Amino acid sequence: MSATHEATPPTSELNYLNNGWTWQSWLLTGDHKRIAMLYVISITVFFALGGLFAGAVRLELITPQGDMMDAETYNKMFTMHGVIMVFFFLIPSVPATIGNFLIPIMVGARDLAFPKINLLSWYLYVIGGFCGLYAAAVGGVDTGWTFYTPYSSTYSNSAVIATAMGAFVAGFSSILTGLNFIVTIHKMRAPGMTWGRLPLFVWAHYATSLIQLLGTPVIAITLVLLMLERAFRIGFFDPALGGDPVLFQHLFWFYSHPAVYIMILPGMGVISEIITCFSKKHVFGYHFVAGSSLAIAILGFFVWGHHMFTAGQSTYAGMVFSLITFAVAVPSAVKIFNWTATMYKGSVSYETPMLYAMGFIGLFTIGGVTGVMLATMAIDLHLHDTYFVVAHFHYVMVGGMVMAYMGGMHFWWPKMTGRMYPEHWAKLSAGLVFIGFNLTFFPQFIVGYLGMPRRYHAYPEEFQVFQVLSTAGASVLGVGYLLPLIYFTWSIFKGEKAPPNPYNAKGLEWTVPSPPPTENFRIMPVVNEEVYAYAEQHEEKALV
Amino acid sequence: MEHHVSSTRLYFGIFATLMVCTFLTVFVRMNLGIKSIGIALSIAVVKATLVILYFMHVKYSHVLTKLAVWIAVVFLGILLVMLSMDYASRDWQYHEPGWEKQGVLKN
Amino acid sequence: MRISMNKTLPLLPESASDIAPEIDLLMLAETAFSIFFTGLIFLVVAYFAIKYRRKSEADTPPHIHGSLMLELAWTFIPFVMILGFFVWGTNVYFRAYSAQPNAMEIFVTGKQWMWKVQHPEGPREINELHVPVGRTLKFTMISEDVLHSYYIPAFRMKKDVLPGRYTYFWITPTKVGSYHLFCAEYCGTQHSGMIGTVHVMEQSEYEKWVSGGDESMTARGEQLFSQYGCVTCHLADGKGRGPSLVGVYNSMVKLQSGVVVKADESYFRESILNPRAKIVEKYQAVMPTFQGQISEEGLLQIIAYIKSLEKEEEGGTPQQ
Amino acid sequence: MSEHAAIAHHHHSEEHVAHQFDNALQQYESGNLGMWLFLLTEVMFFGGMFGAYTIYRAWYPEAFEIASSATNIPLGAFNTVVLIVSSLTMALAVQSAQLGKTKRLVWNIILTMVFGTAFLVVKYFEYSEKIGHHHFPGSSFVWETPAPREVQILFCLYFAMTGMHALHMIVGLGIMTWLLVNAIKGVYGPKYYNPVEVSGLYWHFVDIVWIFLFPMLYLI
Repeated sequence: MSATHEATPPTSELNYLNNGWTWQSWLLTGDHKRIAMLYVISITVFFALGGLFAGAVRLELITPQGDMMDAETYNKMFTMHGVIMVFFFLIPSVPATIGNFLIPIMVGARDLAFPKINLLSWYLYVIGGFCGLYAAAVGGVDTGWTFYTPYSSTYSNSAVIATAMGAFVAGFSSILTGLNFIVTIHKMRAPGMTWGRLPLFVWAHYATSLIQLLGTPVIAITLVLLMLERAFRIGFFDPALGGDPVLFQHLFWFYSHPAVYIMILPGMGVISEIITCFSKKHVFGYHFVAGSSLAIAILGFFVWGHHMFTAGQSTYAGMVFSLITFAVAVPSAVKIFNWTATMYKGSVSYETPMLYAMGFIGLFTIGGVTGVMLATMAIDLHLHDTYFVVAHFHYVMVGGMVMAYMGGMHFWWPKMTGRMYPEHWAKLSAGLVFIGFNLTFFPQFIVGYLGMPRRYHAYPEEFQVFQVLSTAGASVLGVGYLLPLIYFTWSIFKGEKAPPNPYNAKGLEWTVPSPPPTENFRIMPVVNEEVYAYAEQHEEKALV
Repeated sequence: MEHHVSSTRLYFGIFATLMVCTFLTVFVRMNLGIKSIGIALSIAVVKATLVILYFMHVKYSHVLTKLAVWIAVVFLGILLVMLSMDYASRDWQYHEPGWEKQGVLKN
Repeated sequence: MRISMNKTLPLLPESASDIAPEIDLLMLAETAFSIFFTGLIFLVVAYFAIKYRRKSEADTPPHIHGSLMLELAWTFIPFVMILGFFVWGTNVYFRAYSAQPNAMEIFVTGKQWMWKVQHPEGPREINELHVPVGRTLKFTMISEDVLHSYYIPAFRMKKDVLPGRYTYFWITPTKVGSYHLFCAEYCGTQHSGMIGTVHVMEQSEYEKWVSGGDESMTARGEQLFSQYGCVTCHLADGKGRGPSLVGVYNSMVKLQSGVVVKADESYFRESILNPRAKIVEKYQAVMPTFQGQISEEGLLQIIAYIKSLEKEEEGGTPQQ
Repeated sequence: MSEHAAIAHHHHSEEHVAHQFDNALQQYESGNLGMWLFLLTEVMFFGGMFGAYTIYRAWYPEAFEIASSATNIPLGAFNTVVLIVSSLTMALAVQSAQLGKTKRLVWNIILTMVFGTAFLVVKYFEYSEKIGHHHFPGSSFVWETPAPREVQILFCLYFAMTGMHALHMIVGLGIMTWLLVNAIKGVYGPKYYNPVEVSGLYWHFVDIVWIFLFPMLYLI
């Protein structure tokens, strides 16, 4: 089916991993694949750290009295959990790792358009991460990841500036990654790789990159103004200085709502790839799945005010935001319907990535429909800032994005490392994650509707049963996440050698060796078949 | 590479127009004493457009570049308009029914 | 103090206000809608996964590109359905946040980490709220420091309490009992301690409670009004250096700039703290600022007094 | 993928073409698009402050009018002229590179830097004047006539916006220095002038920001 196959070099030849062993060859590399691996390592560290903070929060909430740690420590724990998970794990998660690794290969290029800028993004991410760690080391920060003023700018006695600086610097890392992707996708596609032949993973990243470019600078300047207000009392948001605290919320959510789509769109791209591969079928409604990514990215900029229905925002503005929020639910639903339809008359097999993908569909659907509830202004009156909201966005972020990230890591692990992971352990961990996740977060929907506010260190006794269930689930979830860490590490050294295309999947990345050579292709590819041409593959086989 | 090279004359022509615009906007404010947001910002928009079209060569550029400029304008517009929407309509809902009939009180 | 709990259905909080059943009904409808769609997706995925499971590596699934009719159907049908929820939900929300006539007033001041309430009749309370059943209440709220949010789950109602600006909501309690009061907007270390109890009482009991003999807000406001010397300029006959305040509340005031504004609570607050922001037509900007001199509670008392000036004049000839 | 697979066409022999690109045209277009996307983010970066300005201007119209009369219009106008001249020399620098006139390129870069520096020097005097009058917001802020808090908000915006703009100018001067060194070495010519052009785009963008800041902070 492909001429590049014939040119596949023997595995003994150089690939991106064994091409140089020095520190410099990694830390000064321009190779997108090596940078992706640097990201994999660094975001895993932050994921573990964020997970530890979450663990502390969950342990504290077993009892209603707030007796494990004092209120200030608890507030710092959930703040650090939020800051680290949002800015240092979720936002870079899929784009900077799997996206970085695959986008040039998927479009048929030797590298991203600007390899040095790609490396710079990683360094910015690391510097931002160190700012965050510094903040944690000097006593932590207790503003909540949302940094609402005037608490953050005037009243808090914690390391607000260091944390905001961390998020600010990491923001530029995100901008530069998005910039690199858009230029690469526009200008560096292989001959024959038309827009209609781009994998949906690439489409999803294109939409994500647009948000990164247009949204991130707004939070960057907002954080700068916040830091100025805190450091020099240059007033922008504090009413004591003549400012409006609601303006901060507007500017914050102008980025941070679209940022939710930065977190979920790449995951949707991963799911599209996995479902088509393990159903052996062309994605149902390719153009609609691709278009819905763009629709989400653009509509996503019109909905930020739904975080402020009870914040003293005008009810009329709220009405507009609510309406568009309902509208943005539609393209997400379109994706779910199309994925489901892709399985129709397919040949479905249940390897680990597919388990994660099916888990994603279920959990993301729940996250989506509860989002529709919260978009309803009257219901938000009751549910805003309760555990219902916490459960909702964890269903989207963890049930959606983390499931997709895990699914994607399993799917492309053989490609990235040249080794197979142990399938039985992986299936076990996928099951644990699914069960543990639901046990952790489903009770929070109920306790939220009962009226328990979020960010509460101590709480009325009648909510305890739900919090205990949640903590129990979190421990299962924790085991589910630890297992892959262990068997992935094991597989690098002891795993079975992976063939170039272990799943008989379509796409340029499966035509190159595992792991790919430094410049990805020995012979630059020319694309002359449709995307996801699984049926053609079989016709070809039949002819042979 | 075949790329458009603008003539020196064109550059100086644009420069002269920009200067005239700057003079005009200052003249209106300082000599005529008119503080007008409309006039000042309209002149600024004209100047910015000239710089974008000619100094930044957008007039002779790829459609993608033109698209990028429009995206910048549109998304800046989204930010400003949707933001103002809240502030403009904030107090509408707090008026008790029938208050407007009470009329203007003369002190 | 025992908090009233919903015993028949422990998954729903107690429902004790006029909008609570409406929000519950809306929630019920959306839950049904959600279960239908989620269930549909789950079932179809499970069915396809089993029916079309891979039987051999040589399976040859057909090449299906998609279907325009299906795409249009599952784009527009869900959209129209959720539009219904939008209209319904927005309707209820507007009623909850819009002004209601003849409401009894409650003044709330939030500060780290307590809720202070003043009743016009005089009683003041901290982290508690006593209200009569069946009366429409108007909450006027302000914060002394950071953002807070006044949240009564049994009423299905919350509204952020901001520094520097009044926020309001209107609600009618419908059931006697004691309910949780929470701060829902994160406000610092003891955020989870900024809680209290709302006591909804029978009208007669409430009247007994409220006539505790404390001085009324209006009376306190009147004292402040003379203590800060407001009375020397704001003469009732309008001949003072400042405009008369009799009957001004809820009227339209013409400013020097020609703009006409509504004299509501926010207007009075701004005029006390930043007198030069809005100068009434035909008056000079001579009033000093009282920024930082009067507490938020004191401001509410003065405003209550100014509002009462209107009521006293009702029936009589308005002084102009 | 294809029986007619393309032959690898690395144009490593072609000067200045980085390894990931097929040819100079692809590199040129990528660089150009990259800079335009970066400017897109810059627009939104300043956009946040423009949003704050819009809101507070609508909230405190009188205070803003009083405060803007404290800004020095002649100095602001002078700086506007200086920046427009520097934009002209920058445009001429790009043209010189396109035409391969290295000497003219070097001189235009130098002129651009001179005018850019002049802008910053004037800005320095404006800042010291304001700080001398205690118009820098914060604890040292003094405003005699009415509504100091509201007036202070304008000065907060003034210093944040012009400060952020000045920071961009300083970065621009850094880029110009790098361009100058390469231009003297004779790196740029009709076949390779992309760095000059994209640096020019950045420089013009900073100019455009000032074109809006001038009326917003000085004139109205």
